[in-house]
Amino acid sequence: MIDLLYFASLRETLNTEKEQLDLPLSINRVADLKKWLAARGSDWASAFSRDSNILVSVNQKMASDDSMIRDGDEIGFFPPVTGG
Amino acid sequence: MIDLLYFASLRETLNTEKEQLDLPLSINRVADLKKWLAARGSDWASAFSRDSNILVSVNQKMASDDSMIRDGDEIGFFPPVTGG
Amino acid sequence: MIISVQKQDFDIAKVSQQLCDGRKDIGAIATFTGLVRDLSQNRDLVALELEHYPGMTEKSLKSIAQDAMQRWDIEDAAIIHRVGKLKPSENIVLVVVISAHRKAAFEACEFLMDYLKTRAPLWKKEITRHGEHWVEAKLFDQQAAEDWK
Amino acid sequence: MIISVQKQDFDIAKVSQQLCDGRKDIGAIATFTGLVRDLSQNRDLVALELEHYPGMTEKSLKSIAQDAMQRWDIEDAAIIHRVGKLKPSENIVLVVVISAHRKAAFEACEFLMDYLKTRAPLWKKEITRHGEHWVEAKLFDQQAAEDWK
Repeated sequence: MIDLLYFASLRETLNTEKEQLDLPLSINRVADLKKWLAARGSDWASAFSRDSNILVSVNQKMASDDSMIRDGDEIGFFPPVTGG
Repeated sequence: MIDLLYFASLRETLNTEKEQLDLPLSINRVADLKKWLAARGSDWASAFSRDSNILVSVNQKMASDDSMIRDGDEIGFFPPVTGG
Repeated sequence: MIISVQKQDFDIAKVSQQLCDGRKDIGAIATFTGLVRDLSQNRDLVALELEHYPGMTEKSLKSIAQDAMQRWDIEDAAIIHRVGKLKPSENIVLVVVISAHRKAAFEACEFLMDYLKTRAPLWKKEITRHGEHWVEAKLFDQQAAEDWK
Repeated sequence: MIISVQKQDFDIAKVSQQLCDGRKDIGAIATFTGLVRDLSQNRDLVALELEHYPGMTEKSLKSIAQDAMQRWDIEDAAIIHRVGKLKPSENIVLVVVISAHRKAAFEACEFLMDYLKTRAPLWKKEITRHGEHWVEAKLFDQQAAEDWK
């Protein structure tokens, strides 16, 4: 199982705040997960497209498409930050 | 008449906080006044020597050796500032 | 080090005192406070709504503060960021840096602001009289953070 | 604009609020506080004694603040400098700058500190357990002020 969290505009676009997933065997890296999520349909496809500026964290640390994903991980997806 | 004010280490060295002077006719500029004060003797001589780093104000504005002095002016003499 | 993500307001003087408490080696306190300002297109802002990533935001702010303490000769730092609904002229964020020297305090304080604006998971939504929308990330902020490298 | 040379202490939060009072265009408050720190040779400082030139010091601080308001896009500024006898860890000086933008607030605040340290008629005397002496002007401070030209 992995935990997926969505924040800010992404949370609203996808109408999803969090979900749990049995990690599909084919998913080893963030890039695989994004591809898999994009396959869910229109809003997901554009949110996780290659040219979207979405950011990702793995276990609350900033990560990238190449970052490994393991069972039990917490993955966060969010738009560029605008605090301060 | 002019008012002379001395501050900080200079006030202590000269043992003078303020004084009033009838402006001698020969004094037109700050440089003349410094020369005149230096003639008072040892402590005054070193305080107003050419290579002392003393600062001067005329009517509460920073001034220089070339600044004019007129009757009624307030002249301040002090060491480099160390506030803040 | 004081790191907090909170709904309630903060007091600059109290946070500064807390950092300096009992110390006699502090010569400089630099602080920065960010406030809600109406930047909406029609100047009709009702409030900003601040969202964060509980857990990660705090870790991220802590890591930015640790980064500053390694790069500058400073003694301690505080970062307090508010979340929830904030009205115009309310406080959003406070950064305080204490140091023996003013130059280090100023630089580290500015660095912390530039970094938290581009590195900490926090998002602003504008609630105006005519609708709501998420604030877009600014190129200026990205550049300001890059400049510290 | 708030300019004051005074014996009593100040409160950063109150001065900031005073400057921002009733305004909704302020996005940034930068402050700097200078504190008494023991820089004496034998670390035996009892107090600093601050002397000023009544009248001229206030005018000079005002003119430095006006200078900053012309050079940067800032909305207002406060400079409060204490005089008299101040013990270690007590406040000496407060500079507050309010602005729409953080960059201008930071820069103007640092400029004000650098300028007042070299331009305003104020003098520090160290009172230590072994005697008193006047603090010498620092080359670093002169250079910091020159750098703004």
